[in-house]
Amino acid sequence: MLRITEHPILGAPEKGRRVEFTFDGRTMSGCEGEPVAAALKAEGVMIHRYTSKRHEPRGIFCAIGRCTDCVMVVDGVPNIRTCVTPLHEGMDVRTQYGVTDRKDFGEEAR
Amino acid sequence: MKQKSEVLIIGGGIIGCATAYYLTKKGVDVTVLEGSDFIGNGGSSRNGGGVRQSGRDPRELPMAMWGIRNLWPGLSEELGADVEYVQEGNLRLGKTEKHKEILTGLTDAAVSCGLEVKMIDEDTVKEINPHLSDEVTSASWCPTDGHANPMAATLAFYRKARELGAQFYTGVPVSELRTVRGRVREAVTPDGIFEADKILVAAGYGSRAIAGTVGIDVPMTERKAECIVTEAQPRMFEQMLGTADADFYGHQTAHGSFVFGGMSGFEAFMENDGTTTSTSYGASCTCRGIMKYFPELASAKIVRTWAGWIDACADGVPVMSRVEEVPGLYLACAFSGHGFGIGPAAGYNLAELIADGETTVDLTPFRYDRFKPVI
Amino acid sequence: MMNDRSRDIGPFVPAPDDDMIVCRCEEITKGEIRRAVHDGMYTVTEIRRWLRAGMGLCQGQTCSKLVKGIAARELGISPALLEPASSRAPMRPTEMKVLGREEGACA
Amino acid sequence: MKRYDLIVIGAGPSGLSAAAEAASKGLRTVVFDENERPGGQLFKQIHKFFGSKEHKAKVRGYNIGKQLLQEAADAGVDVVLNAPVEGLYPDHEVTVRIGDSLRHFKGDAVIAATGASENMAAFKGWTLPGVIGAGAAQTMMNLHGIKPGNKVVMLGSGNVGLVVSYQLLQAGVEVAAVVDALPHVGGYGVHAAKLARTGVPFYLSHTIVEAEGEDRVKGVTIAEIDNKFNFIPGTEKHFDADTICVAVGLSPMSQLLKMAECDVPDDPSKGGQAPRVGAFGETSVKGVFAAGDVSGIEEASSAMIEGRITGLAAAESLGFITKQELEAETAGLENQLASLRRGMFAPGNKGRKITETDEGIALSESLLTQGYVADDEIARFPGVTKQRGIHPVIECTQNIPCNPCQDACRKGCIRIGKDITSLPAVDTDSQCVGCGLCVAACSGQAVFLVDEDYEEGYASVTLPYEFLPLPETGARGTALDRSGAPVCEAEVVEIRTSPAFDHTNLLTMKVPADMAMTARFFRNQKTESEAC
Repeated sequence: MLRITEHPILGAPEKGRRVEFTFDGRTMSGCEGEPVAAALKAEGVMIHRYTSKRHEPRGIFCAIGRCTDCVMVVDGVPNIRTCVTPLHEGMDVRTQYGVTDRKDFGEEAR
Repeated sequence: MKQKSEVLIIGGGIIGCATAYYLTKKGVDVTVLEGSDFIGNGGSSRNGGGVRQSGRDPRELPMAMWGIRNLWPGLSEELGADVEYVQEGNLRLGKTEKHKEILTGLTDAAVSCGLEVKMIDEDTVKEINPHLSDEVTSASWCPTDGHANPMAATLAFYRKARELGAQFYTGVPVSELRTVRGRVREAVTPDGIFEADKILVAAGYGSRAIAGTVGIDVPMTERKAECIVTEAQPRMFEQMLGTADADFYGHQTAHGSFVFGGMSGFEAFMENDGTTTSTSYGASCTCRGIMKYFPELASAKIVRTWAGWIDACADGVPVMSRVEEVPGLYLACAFSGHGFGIGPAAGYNLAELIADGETTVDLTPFRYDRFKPVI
Repeated sequence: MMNDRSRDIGPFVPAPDDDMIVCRCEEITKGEIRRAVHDGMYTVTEIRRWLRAGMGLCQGQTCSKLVKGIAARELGISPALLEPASSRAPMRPTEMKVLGREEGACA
Repeated sequence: MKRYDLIVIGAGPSGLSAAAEAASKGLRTVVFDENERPGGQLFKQIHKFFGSKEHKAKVRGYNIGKQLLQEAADAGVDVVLNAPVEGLYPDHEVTVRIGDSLRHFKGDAVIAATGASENMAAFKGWTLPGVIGAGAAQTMMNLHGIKPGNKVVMLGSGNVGLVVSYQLLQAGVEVAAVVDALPHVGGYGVHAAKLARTGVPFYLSHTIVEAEGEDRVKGVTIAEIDNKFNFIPGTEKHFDADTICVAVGLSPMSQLLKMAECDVPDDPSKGGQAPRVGAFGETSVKGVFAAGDVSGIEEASSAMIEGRITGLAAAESLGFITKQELEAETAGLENQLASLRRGMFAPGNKGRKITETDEGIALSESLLTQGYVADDEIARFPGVTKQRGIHPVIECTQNIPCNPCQDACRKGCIRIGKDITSLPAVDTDSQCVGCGLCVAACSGQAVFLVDEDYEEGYASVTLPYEFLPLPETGARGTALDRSGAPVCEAEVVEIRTSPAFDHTNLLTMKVPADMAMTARFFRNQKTESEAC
């Protein structure tokens, strides 16, 4: 369990209401308004994308929207920086392969 | 530093690097001086990557056609580096009747020069590029056009020329040319004088001041041009694009990103402030232009913008010429914003001109002394 | 000194960590960067243009110091002598629709 | 195009300070920040700050952020959040993303207070999910309430690495090791010591060989390095871990200033490319100023003062105050800044190896290489005295700019003197009443109360305790020494909490008398990882 319920300095984190979203089609839940990446982390999801060239996994790295390692396909749009994108009810979050959500890395589309 | 060579090239852009490559390949001893700290730092690394024949001035067309037939297809292999050349055609798009007229005019002129290019209707345009918006009603289509990666191509010429023994010095601006006994012989720099039997000035707009030191003037001016690049996107299309309205041009790169250029209308009124920083509004103008043609790119993110300075010639075509009145001097400048696509061909023919005196493509239309008052 | 592009920097010697990614966005390895230096790319700007190192989504925010360090070591000079690549707008990746929706624009 | 007298880019400590100061002089001022919350890094900083009262010492970072924001609001500053500045152009024009559009603003003056970005270290496997920046760990746990992992190896022993390691412990994350390629701990010794005594081991002259795992971090191998940074074969050590945090320094985030054609040379003493600035923060481009980390990596305390100076300078440049007023008002600030820039961690001492304190006392070698002061070294420092009855023991052994302990003691037991970087000395003539205010006030958690005469055969040790769950009075457990090694049984005899302590609880444990100068941490019997 990675969610902090009570912190010695900060107390209980202030969080939005619980909402459902999907990750690669699986229903998950998180707190409204928290970064999508935080919700995924709390659900144990580490891999956000596979890279274009080497097809290697990547996850959260900077958590502040700079490095863009955590990009995913969100509601059909690729390259969404999940660490700075607030979670909403019903979001469709998908692992990004290269620049698409297709495990063939969009090769067929070439 | 090697201060003496057979040929001295001033300018390390694609023209200078390509000429250096083809000269060294012929066994000529070449030195290249680049004023900035970087190879290919001017228009060579700032353009939209078009390798086009269509839309060109008829005087320039033979050179463009020759280069696309003879050099571009084998260039990656020849230089041992992927220059990302793609020959999937060029669409020049129109949205209005007026645009259609402009496109038809350009097409007719090119056809009369023997280029395979034609006007196509709305449906055919959509067949070639289904992502275009319904606003597009006509286009010219040249299937043998394409695009390449300007930075990779310029640096590949540099790398290969360097490998073959050409000497390159960056950060060495030439302030003056000097003649010795009636022939151009010396180039003055902060690092001393470089000597050569023949000197090619290929320094973009900077060529004007340099040639001016031996009394030669090329009527050209500087115009700012801006580009934008997106993050990598899923593959959409392979063609090179332009428009009748000149509101944008560009293509999707091998990397997946889109490189687009565009205009805001203020380009002719900017003074060169010595920077290549884009304006605060240029990218926005280009984005608006693109989205009218490609609504689905609205969510594509721009990661970078930049600007460059075009050496715009009085009559819109380059100068590639021997300067008879200053023996030993050669000029290659004023490429007017469309030098990249003909860069390899220009380099090839300039090398011939300098080394052999004869060229494969007729360079007469590009003579330095062609400019005459119109009134 | 950096300006002489034929300056002898010795041969390219393969290293065990050449396969290590340095530019995370564009997946450029240490070996590719070292190789590029030996190919005459003596500046960070040229390495960037040649390999795309630092040209990805983060625009070099993560790797620029690393690339500089590797290139400097290969060239046998202090990293401080290597000019870093230029900085360009926009500072953060920005959608076309946002850039295009501009206050005071004609359209 | 909307025009302001002053545009400040970045709502961190320097930006907010600059804006508040300028607005108080009458400048119409706006602050743009790309983040959802103002305060820059302050809002992730849950530790108490060093310094003196004027520098908001012993106030936790996020509270300083709130105070600054209030001050800016009171002065009439517009603070616009979620507003990344995308470009800084000629004529002081900035483009800002606000909502889903791009907006243009002009300022008669512009202050860039854009802060810093994290440096990275590349090693085999560093792209695996689970390798993160230390800032990312801080963001996740302190802003979003999510632990970055369950077991972390920290690379980097500078203040960021040390502070974030401690925060990880506070969030309930296990820290398996702190690793640094340098031969000495880079950050404040007190930050290292508070980690070490909880049992976190330090590996100096070590670095990461490999992040292990197929598709996420499963473990880490480190090894010792020689002085040429080559691994020494046979020195490899393995740790199971799901997270590797990288804290290898910061670089000024000067991209906007570079774009604006300011002169931005590479200056290793400033942490990277920092703008060349004049005495009051003006860059080489007229009307464009820089303050805080972007003009050279320092502490938030310095950034706040720099911000104020720059805000005043902007006011002067636009005729809101006179040159004389500027000089008069900045003189005091310059003095404060100078006092913060003294001591062994002063910018001028960067990279220098210091072997003794200003007082001429040999530094603890053990602190620099192991993270804690060895038992046989501690007695030589002036805060450590032997007295009858209860008294403070101040294990503050380096010259750092900080003095709240002196202010905290109403009985005059603690003396630092005029020079804020002097080591605190305990006055054996004064009468300690055991109030514990000094324990709670010490930002470095280096003050303990020791009573060797607590009970027959037993001593009491009072220590600062910022973990959950808070043990109850009567709880039995193990006392750990400065290195984190268990040394004896201990019983909690008192827990004191108070709003005045600001979440630093005082835990008093009873230990055998001979452990009075050894036992420095308490571990509950039943819980291995306390905060779950």
